Amino acid sequence: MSFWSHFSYAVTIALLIAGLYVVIARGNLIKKLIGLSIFQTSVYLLYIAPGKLIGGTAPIVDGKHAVYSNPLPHVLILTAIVVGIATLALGLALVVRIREAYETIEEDEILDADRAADRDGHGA
Amino acid sequence: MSPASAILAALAIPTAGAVLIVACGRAPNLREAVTLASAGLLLATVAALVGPVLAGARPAVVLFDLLPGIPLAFEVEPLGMLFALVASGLWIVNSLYSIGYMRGNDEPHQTRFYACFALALAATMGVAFSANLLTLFGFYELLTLVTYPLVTHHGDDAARRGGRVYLGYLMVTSIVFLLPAIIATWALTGTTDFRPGGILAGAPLSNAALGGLLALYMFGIGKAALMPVHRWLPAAMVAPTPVSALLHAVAVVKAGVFVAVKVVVYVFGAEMLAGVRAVDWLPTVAGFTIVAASVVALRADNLKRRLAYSTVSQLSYVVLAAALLVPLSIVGAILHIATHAVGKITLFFAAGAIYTAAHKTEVSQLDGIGRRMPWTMAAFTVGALSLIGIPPAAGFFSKWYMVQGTAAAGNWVALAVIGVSTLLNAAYFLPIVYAAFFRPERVAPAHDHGEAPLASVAALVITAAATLVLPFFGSIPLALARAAAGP
Amino acid sequence: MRHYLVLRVIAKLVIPFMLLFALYVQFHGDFGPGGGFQAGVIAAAAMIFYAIVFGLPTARKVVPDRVAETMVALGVLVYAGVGLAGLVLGGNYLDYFVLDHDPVHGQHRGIFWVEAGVAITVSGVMLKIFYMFAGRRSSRDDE
Amino acid sequence: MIGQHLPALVVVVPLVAAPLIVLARRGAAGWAIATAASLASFAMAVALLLQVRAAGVISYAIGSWPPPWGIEYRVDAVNAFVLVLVTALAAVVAPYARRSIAAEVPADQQYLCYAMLCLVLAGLAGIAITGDAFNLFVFLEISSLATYVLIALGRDRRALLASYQYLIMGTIGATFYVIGVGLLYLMTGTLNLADLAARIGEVQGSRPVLAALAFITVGLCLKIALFPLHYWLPNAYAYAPSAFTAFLAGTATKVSIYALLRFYFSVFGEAATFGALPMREIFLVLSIAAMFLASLAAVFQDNLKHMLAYSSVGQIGYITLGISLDNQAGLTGSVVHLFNHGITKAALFLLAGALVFRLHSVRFADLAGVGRSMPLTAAGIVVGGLSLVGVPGMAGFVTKWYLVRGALDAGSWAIAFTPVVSSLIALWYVWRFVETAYFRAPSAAAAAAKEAPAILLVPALGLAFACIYFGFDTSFTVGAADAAARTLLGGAR
Repeated sequence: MSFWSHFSYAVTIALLIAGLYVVIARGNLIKKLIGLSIFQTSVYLLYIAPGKLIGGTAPIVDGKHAVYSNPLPHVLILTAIVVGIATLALGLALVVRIREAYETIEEDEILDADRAADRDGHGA
Repeated sequence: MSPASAILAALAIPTAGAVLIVACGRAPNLREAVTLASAGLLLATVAALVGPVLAGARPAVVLFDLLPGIPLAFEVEPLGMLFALVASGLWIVNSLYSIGYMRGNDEPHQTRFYACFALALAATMGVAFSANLLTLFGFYELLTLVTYPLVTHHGDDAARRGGRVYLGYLMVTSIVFLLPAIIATWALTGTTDFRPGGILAGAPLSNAALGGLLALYMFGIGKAALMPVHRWLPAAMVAPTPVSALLHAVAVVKAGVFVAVKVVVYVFGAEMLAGVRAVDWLPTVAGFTIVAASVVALRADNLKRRLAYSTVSQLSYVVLAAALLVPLSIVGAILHIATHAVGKITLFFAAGAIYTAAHKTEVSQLDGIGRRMPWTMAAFTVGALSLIGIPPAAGFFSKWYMVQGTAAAGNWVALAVIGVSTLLNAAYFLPIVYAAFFRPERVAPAHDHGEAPLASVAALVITAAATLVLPFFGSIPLALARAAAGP
Repeated sequence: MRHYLVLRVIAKLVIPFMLLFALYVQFHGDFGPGGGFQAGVIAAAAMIFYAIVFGLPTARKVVPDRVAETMVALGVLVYAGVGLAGLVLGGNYLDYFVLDHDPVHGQHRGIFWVEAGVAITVSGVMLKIFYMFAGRRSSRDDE
Repeated sequence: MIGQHLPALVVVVPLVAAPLIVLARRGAAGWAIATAASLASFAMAVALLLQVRAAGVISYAIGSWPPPWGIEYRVDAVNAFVLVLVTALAAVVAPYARRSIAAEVPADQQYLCYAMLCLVLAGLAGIAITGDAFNLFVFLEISSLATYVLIALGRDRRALLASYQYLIMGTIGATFYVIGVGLLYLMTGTLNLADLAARIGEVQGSRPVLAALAFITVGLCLKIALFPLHYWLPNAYAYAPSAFTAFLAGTATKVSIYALLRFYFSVFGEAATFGALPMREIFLVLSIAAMFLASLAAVFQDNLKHMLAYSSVGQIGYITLGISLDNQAGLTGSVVHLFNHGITKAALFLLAGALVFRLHSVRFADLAGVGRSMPLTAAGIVVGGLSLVGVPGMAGFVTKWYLVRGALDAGSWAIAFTPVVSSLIALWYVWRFVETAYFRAPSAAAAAAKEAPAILLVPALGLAFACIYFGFDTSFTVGAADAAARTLLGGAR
């Protein structure tokens, strides 16, 4: 159980924490989305890394190879990546519209604007 | 009509009446005719059940399962029979009175008033005939909800505040104490049916737990107005007088003490509780409520408020008598439900008639009013005598059984409480009678007035007469009460 | 960028090959890395490249918004249609084995159509996303 | 022949309806397709429930790949019930949506609204029916992404931020879930839930499995909006188009709770879940916090939809309380509350949508006196509110009955009092509406308003009536919940 045998997990956790930290600590909506993407990336790594065998190859039976990587994690993560892209695209689209509506993408300024609107009685 | 279908009819008649009342909302005369007709029909239906029940039958209807194993079921036993009889009988008189009162005062939303009133009676019938705790609880809550629009009839801020207290007290107590008590009973015994002798007899309960469960029940039944959960009753005085009569005499508080007696007799079982010291707190609390409420009534100048605290006090007579746990006192408790109902409705009718005719609400304004409204004040006197317990008024007889019960139970404190409170009753009622008849009018009224509208006066004369006559025809109530109290 | 002649000429040269490459990736999916996702993205990239060089309005004339949106829906329908075809032919939902006379051919056929559906949807989605972001009136201060 | 394919079709029909609506590009056609699809899936869900009752567990192999290799759809007593709830609410909301969405969403985006509604339905039905942990994640994201879009279609600009916040929180939740599933996959090499349950015994108690339990719990609890993780919910519910809020409030959190129940009781197993980590205590504390703090927050909202949303957070506490009790009566209460709260809240939000339709606002200030101008709507809200309170004869009462019984069976009077005391807070906020609607002088808007049109009222009042009906006839709800609780506690799949 050397450090290097679990190296990929260390990276996974580092990415996970870094991403989550950015999501929580940053008020800028775009930066939050970047953090979210990093966070999701850690999951890709979590799934993919154990599926790789040293010396293994793509799982196409050709008689020359005996050791194959597990293809299932790749399939799963392909799906997860698509989901991630969709989320990111939707998030960015929302940010664009938020900017059009509020002229800012800083969360605290948006909340201030809402509160001000509440005080003036223009809220929903 | 078979007894079983009579039970269902007793529920259906007031409900259908409410629907018809709404349908006839635009024709007031027709609407009132519907009210009176359903009241008459209801009394006839309920009366039809008396014979079989006295003969020892227990007509029952099981409809369908509300929860697995707990059906929506009705069963008529003597206690519920008596309660249903009182409520349905007083509904007729109350309707008559309402017609005079509501028209005389030009009240708004009369259709809503009559419809909710009819629904309240349906709920009362449900409470009276429930065969298990779940059915009972459902109708008990329904009664609270349908009387809420009645209590808040005027729709102004005072009504809203009164309604809040009313709903708050009744819902808080029933949801927080009564419901867990019922579920605990179910969890302990596997049943929620009412059975003579009680269902908790064999349950694995320590004495302390038994006392606790009894406390949950007694304070959970907020409608019984045991102190300190009595505050809703004075608060509900914002309602029009016929509603106060409904609350105090016909349905609501009567449902409270009815449920209290029913729980003691049919859930715990008097014999089972008799030897348990952990339930001794109940007579004490009830006795305290009797005296304390009487003292408050003595100090109240507002007539309806005085009557309200008088009710709080009288209700605890019932609880006290039931808590003595001997058959004689339980007979007294059950009879008192009926006698107090008749007497108190007379008093409220009188208070309402005074308000309708003279627009007076305070006791101190009543000097000499007996000369302008002789019928009303005569009826008031009869009602007061009944509540004090002076023969031949009906109240005397229930008190008589209670006093005998205290002796049988050997509870001299309870006897003293009844004695003191009788004096207090006299102290807060008789000055009104005296002032009304023997003092001259201190200030001339703003307008010259005589009696209230005929319908109102007729109603209060009927109830006053009933108060006097009841003892002579008391065999049916007495037989029912004896049958309920057991040997 | 309309005025950069070099770019325009190169773009016109490269775009057909990009589309061709997309088709190659699409059909090579049976034997090596490739398939609908990648092909769809490459095809959409070709179109986006076109839009960048020749301008959004021109690109919208070539592939109107409506077409992109239709592609999104159509691809999903093709995919779901393969599933339903399996169902109609007596198998379970998404059953490839019953699509042809023997299971191996059936699987080929099923995967082919599924990948086609994926490619159509993915390129449609990519294009639509690009149109929606590029098509918004850009805001005032950071032009 | 169709009968055996129902497990797939109940998901596929709404899934296919979505692209068809996009192709149609017209609001009216979209509405027709969405309504037809949701009615069809409702019919299929009912048929599935009947099949499960008659023949036991149904297993359906997607693509004929036998489980555990392929994706398996598996219907048992628990999820057949959840499926009926989801599709039933869709079938009620879809007819309602036409006028409501026409009033709240710009004409050129209405077809999108219906397409997304179908996708949400497909996603939620998929979560309920799938027997594969990763497939569950995919459906979770399908429904979530469509939900984000729908929330953003709300009229107010705050809908955008609400959608964004939900997107962030929802994605974190889903990712946590998928991390947990990944850890389980690493330890057992399978994703099929039944297979996982069989294989997890060998590695039970190892740290990755415990970590997986923690990740899945937190991830799903974000989706459930269990008390401290509920931040996204009130605004999302308040600013989404009304019809959709009703659907979302009735189903989305419920389906996530189903997923949590599935993992706790079927995959990890009751003993491991509550034995290895102090889950019982955690859920107990959080549930009680939700029941009291969130309900109290509901009292102080100045907007009906916000009030109902906070009430939802509080009501979720009831459901998780039943989970923490971990006995037959408690779990029955939980599962029955999934259904009862689902229909109650959907009815309330539909009626709130009717208010929006006429008054263009649900602020209490604008609702003053609305009981007179819109009597049916206001009466429906009172009925739904009483069901929230748990008045006997209402659906909500059944829940309370079983939760209190569950607490007593667990031997705790203190816990037994929590649901009843918390329902008093519900009474408090419901009565705020009553007093506003019936006792205050009508606002300008309320005085001018007419009763909502029948197409809005019929589905909404139908659900309000269902709140009463299921308070009396509990054989369906309690019967199904009881069977579900038995299945869960039995650990059998």
